[in-house]
Amino acid sequence: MQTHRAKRVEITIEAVMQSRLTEALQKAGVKGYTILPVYGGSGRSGEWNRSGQISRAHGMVQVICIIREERLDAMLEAAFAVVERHIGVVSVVDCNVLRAERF
Amino acid sequence: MQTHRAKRVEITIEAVMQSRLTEALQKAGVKGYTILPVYGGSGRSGEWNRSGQISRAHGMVQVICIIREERLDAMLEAAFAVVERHIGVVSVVDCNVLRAERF
Amino acid sequence: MQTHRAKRVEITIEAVMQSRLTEALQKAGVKGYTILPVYGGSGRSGEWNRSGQISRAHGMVQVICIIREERLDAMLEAAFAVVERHIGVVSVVDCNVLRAERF
Amino acid sequence: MSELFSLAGDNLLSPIILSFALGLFAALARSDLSIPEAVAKGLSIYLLFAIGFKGGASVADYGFDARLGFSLLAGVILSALLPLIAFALLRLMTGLSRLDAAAVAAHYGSISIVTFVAATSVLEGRGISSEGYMVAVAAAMEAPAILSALWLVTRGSGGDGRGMDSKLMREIMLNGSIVLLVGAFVIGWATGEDGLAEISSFIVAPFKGVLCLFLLDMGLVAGRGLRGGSGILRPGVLAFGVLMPLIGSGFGLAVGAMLGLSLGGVALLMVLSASASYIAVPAAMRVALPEANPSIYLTLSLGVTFPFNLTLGIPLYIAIAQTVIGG
Amino acid sequence: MSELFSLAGDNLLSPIILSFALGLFAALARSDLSIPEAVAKGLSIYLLFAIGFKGGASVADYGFDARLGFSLLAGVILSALLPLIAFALLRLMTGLSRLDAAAVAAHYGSISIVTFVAATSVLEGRGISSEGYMVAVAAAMEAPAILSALWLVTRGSGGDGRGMDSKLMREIMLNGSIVLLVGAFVIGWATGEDGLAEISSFIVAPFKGVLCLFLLDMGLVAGRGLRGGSGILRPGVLAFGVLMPLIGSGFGLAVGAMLGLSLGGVALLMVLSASASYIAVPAAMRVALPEANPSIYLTLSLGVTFPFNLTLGIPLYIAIAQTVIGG
Amino acid sequence: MSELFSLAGDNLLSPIILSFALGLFAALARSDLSIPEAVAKGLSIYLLFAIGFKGGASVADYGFDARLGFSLLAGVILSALLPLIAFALLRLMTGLSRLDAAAVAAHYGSISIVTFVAATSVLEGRGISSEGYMVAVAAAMEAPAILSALWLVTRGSGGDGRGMDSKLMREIMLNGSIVLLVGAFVIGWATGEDGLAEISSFIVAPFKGVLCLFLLDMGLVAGRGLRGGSGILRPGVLAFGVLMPLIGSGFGLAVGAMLGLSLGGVALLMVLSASASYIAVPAAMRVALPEANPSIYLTLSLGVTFPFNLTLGIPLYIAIAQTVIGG
Ligand SMILES: Nc1ncnc2c1ncn2[C@@H]1O[C@H](COP(=O)(O)O)[C@@H](O)[C@H]1O
Ligand SMILES: Nc1ncnc2c1ncn2[C@@H]1O[C@H](COP(=O)(O)O)[C@@H](O)[C@H]1O
Ligand SMILES: Nc1ncnc2c1ncn2[C@@H]1O[C@H](COP(=O)(O)O)[C@@H](O)[C@H]1O
Ligand code: NA
Ligand code: NA
Ligand code: NA
Repeated sequence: MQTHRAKRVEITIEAVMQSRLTEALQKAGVKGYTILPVYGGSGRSGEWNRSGQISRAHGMVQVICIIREERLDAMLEAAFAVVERHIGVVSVVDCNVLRAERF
Repeated sequence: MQTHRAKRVEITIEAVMQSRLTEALQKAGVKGYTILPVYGGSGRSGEWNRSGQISRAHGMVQVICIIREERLDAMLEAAFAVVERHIGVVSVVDCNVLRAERF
Repeated sequence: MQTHRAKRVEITIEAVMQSRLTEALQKAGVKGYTILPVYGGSGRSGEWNRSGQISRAHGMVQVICIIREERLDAMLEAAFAVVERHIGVVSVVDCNVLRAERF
Repeated sequence: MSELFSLAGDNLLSPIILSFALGLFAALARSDLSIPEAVAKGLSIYLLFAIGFKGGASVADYGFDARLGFSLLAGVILSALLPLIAFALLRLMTGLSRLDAAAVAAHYGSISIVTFVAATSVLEGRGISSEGYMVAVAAAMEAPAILSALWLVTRGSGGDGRGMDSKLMREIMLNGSIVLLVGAFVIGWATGEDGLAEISSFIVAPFKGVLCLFLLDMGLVAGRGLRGGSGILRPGVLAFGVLMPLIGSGFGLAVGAMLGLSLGGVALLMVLSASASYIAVPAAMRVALPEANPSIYLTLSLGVTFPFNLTLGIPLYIAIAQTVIGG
Repeated sequence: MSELFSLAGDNLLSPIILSFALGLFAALARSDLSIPEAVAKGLSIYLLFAIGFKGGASVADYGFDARLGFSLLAGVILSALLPLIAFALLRLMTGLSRLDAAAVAAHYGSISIVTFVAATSVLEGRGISSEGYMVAVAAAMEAPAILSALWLVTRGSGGDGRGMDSKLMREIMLNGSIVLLVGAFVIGWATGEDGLAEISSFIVAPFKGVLCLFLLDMGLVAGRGLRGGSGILRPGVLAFGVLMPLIGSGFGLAVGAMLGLSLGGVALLMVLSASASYIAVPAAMRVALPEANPSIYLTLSLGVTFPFNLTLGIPLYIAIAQTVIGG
Repeated sequence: MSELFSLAGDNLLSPIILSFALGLFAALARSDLSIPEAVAKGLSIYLLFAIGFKGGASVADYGFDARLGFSLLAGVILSALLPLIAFALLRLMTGLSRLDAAAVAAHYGSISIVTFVAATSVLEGRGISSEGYMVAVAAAMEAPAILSALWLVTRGSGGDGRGMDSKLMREIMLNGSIVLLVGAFVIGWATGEDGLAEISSFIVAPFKGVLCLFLLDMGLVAGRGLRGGSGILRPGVLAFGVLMPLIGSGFGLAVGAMLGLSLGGVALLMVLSASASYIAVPAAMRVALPEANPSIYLTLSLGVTFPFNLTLGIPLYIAIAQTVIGG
């Protein structure tokens, strides 16, 4: 099938920062994203998991954003401005998409 | 370690279409897939998230399918036939897998 | 933006094996990982999903680990030692990350 | 009239309505108050189980009524016909496309079980009894409207194969809320008063409190929907969201009177006819008519008609039923 | 005999059993009715807490019994020995491999707490009291069967290091359901009648209703399992799923009578011996014996033995206990 | 004194405290016992709704008190001032950085609603009544502490723009627990005794039992936190976690006495002042002061101060209030 080159950006970020991140992405012209729940993890700030937690302070989400290559840089700048002072991980992968007109 | 080239296909689709999609994939010879819950997202049809929802009408899932390269096209055709009229995103990434005999 | 090459390893494994896997990863020098809940799936051992389940025997998780290329092999060895006798899938993708000092 | 206002006032000051209002307020003020999806589903399972069981137990208690069969049939017919009226009205009053109009129409033929539950608890509060099998009538009214709406679409498009297939048909008839409601009804019926006594401190005593939390959640969801979808609420669409329940309740009144139902039964049939689905029908529409815009039917059903029925509709329908049926 | 049938009939018509049947029906009919994982876990936490607490409070109330220590010991021995019998029987009756047979055997030595809970509520319904510490016996019977089964496997394979390690050992002994059951038992015991009075409108009054919803969920899960795993239910395997509980209950009867337990206590020990685990043991098997096929032991335990015990087994065991023990 | 010990002893043997201890034990023993996130959130929603509603209904019942306004104001002032004292103390007693000290200080100015709930239920158990509007005071004390702490930081850093913005301000003032608590209070107030009667078998009868399960969860979370964060508990920090609640309660006592609150009201104000937030404040700190180490403030608040207040603090504060206020 006809596919088109694009970038898949995956941002793992604290749940409290989610709305700030997605607002920044939208300002940077991102047209869509998908948010996955994260169950737990580990990093320099230690191990954690979600079970039994009631505070929004715990917990992260994963924001996945498929984007055309030419928009990538603007998007990464916007994302970085939000995650900069926070814990979290940003990774980018080359991908191919169906229905490229959507991105 | 010995790894083998394969494709990682990620299909974000409405939860109501999940069983139709996985049936189509199985008919197209897909041997396995993994389904991730999606917490929320945004796209041309607006922003949404799952909290408090009781209707299956809301909500999407992410179907991840690792597949040999030679089967990719048949699989994408099958997936596309299901997602065609629906909202959702299909992306493909090159990957390497352990235990290639499983795919 | 300045990004750095790395590997994104995705291990889909039974929930009962999660702590054994993450302990092995940490011994192999992995500095961080993120765990996603898995809703359901299908493979050689049949179809399953999480709804209504109360036993840990059912259910899988996805451990995502972003790692420098030079550490990949040690990590895959460690992961493989755990998943070897168990059901589950390991895939590796090339990626680029921000803030490379973290990996 | 003044009595009606005072009844509406009483109704507005019930914990149930105020909980809905709290949810609405929190969502519109963009508070992060939220109820987890799993908890909301758990609450809805509780309500369906409890209302079904109580209905069945009351049928077991008071015995069958020749009217049960006719009532079910009447429910099916109402559910199948109301979408045609809704569709005509929408095409007249609004600029919605055939597709969007049909999707909305399906919602108004079908029913909202929580509106039904709220009405039951208002009736109970006033000491008005009703036929236990109205729960079964509610279940019977869930699905036929969907078929009518799909027929409206296929007729219009010359039948391009879109819409219904056997898999969807099974999904609709066996959707979780119908199965649970009917199943609990049958269990309540089979175990009767004894069964009810065994579990009444679970399904009767805390019922209203659980309903409050559920309505809090519905307020949150409705408020979020209104925030996102308020753009689609042009005057014509908005007016439909209030007019259609009134029309529906009129049909419910007529049919209920013809069937010879009790005052409570007539009021409940009015409520069912007036209410719009927000669980079963939206899911079916996403499968069968994916091009129809979900924010139109969801905002109308949950953001306009549901609060209208909850606050003004229910006391109004009861008052009308009292006037017409007496009692 | 006819009395037995009438008791079984009564039992079959209880809301609890019918809720299980509803879940089973919904799953087999492929309805999308489902209970979220978090809600199912919440229900199971409630049940374990309530049953443990009530057991402890009743021990505090009626005082200790010299038999408590012996009963715990007997439970451990039963749990450790029953897998050997189950294993022999499986090798005889079915074509299962050593590994699969051992994994299944572990389930039948261990216990199903919800079967125990259901039996308690049947006994209560008939006004038959039982030793409060039977809850502790249930907890004591969870784990030993796993060790027996792993011993069967290592013995067979010449001990290839597979199976048990100290981490798994800790996981088994401290698995959530054991800790919660024993912990709640200790809390109930420490706070006694006063503690029970403080929270009885939470853990006593709504208990049966919660059990209904939980059994609805178990019906759904069992039904889905049967749909997927019915292929493995060859006649031999199926027969084992019914025969083994009968054998187990026989051992429970003998041991219970030897211990001098009350009628209710004997019946509960029969139920524990007859029931098969579906929480703790499957998880341990996935870790220790990943090559064993989970759909065999899950389908047998949850799809065959659990419904058998729930519907016919419990009234049968009680009737037998009544005949043997009197009372 | 000996009376105090016996009261503390009674308190320690309540199902509520023992449930917390069970959770703590399970986590420290690394049992896999866990309560799903959605269930824990559901329990907290129930508790906030119930406690708010009951407070409002009691205000409706006993009528307003001139002291309400003053009490709210006093709560705001206490919440704003206590962080300054906490900050000074932390800088004196511990080696924490300005940033970490400010973040911790914010927690101790704000309140822990579950500590408040536990205190309410101890008071009820002893038949000591209190002002219903103390719930509103609790809500008023949630947020001001955050502003004080951010002021401490910006003052120190010369105002680098860090910390507060209008979005965060709205998030804090409209955070879910404040909105639900205040909203339920208003509903309870508006519907009064009648409203309470309608739903009391949901929000009153099972309340204590639900609180047990919630404290079980808090024990699990606290235990996991202690396992991971025990490294940060150097003696100075640990001492602060016990000293600060004592100081806070002293301020609560003085202010409560000045306001002329009842014995129960004074005790509750002491509890509020002594308690440390673990819901609203941590979330605000992650947004505003992400560089502050969360394991310090979470371990202190949930792992040290919360159990201290729950076990020793509450009976102590009540005893002191009784000595000072009489009654
Ligand atoms: N190398 C990594 N791969 C995947 N996820 C990571 C990695 N490092 C950190 N994370 C995630 O980011 C969170 C915060 O990481 P940190 O800032 O290192 O404490 C962790 O809890 C993980 O969920
Ligand atoms: N560019 C994108 N990247 C990731 N997910 C997307 C993207 N666009 C859409 N989605 C997902 O697909 C859903 C429907 O998108 P749409 O059809 O554009 O409304 C959204 O709610 C997102 O969950
Ligand atoms: N090709 C695949 N792509 C993605 N996930 C898979 C694939 N095969 C198996 N899985 C996942 O791994 C689980 C076990 O697979 P299996 O060992 O084949 O039974 C399945 O339930 C899926 O969640
Ligand atoms: Na209707
Ligand atoms: Na057994
Ligand atoms: Na405080």
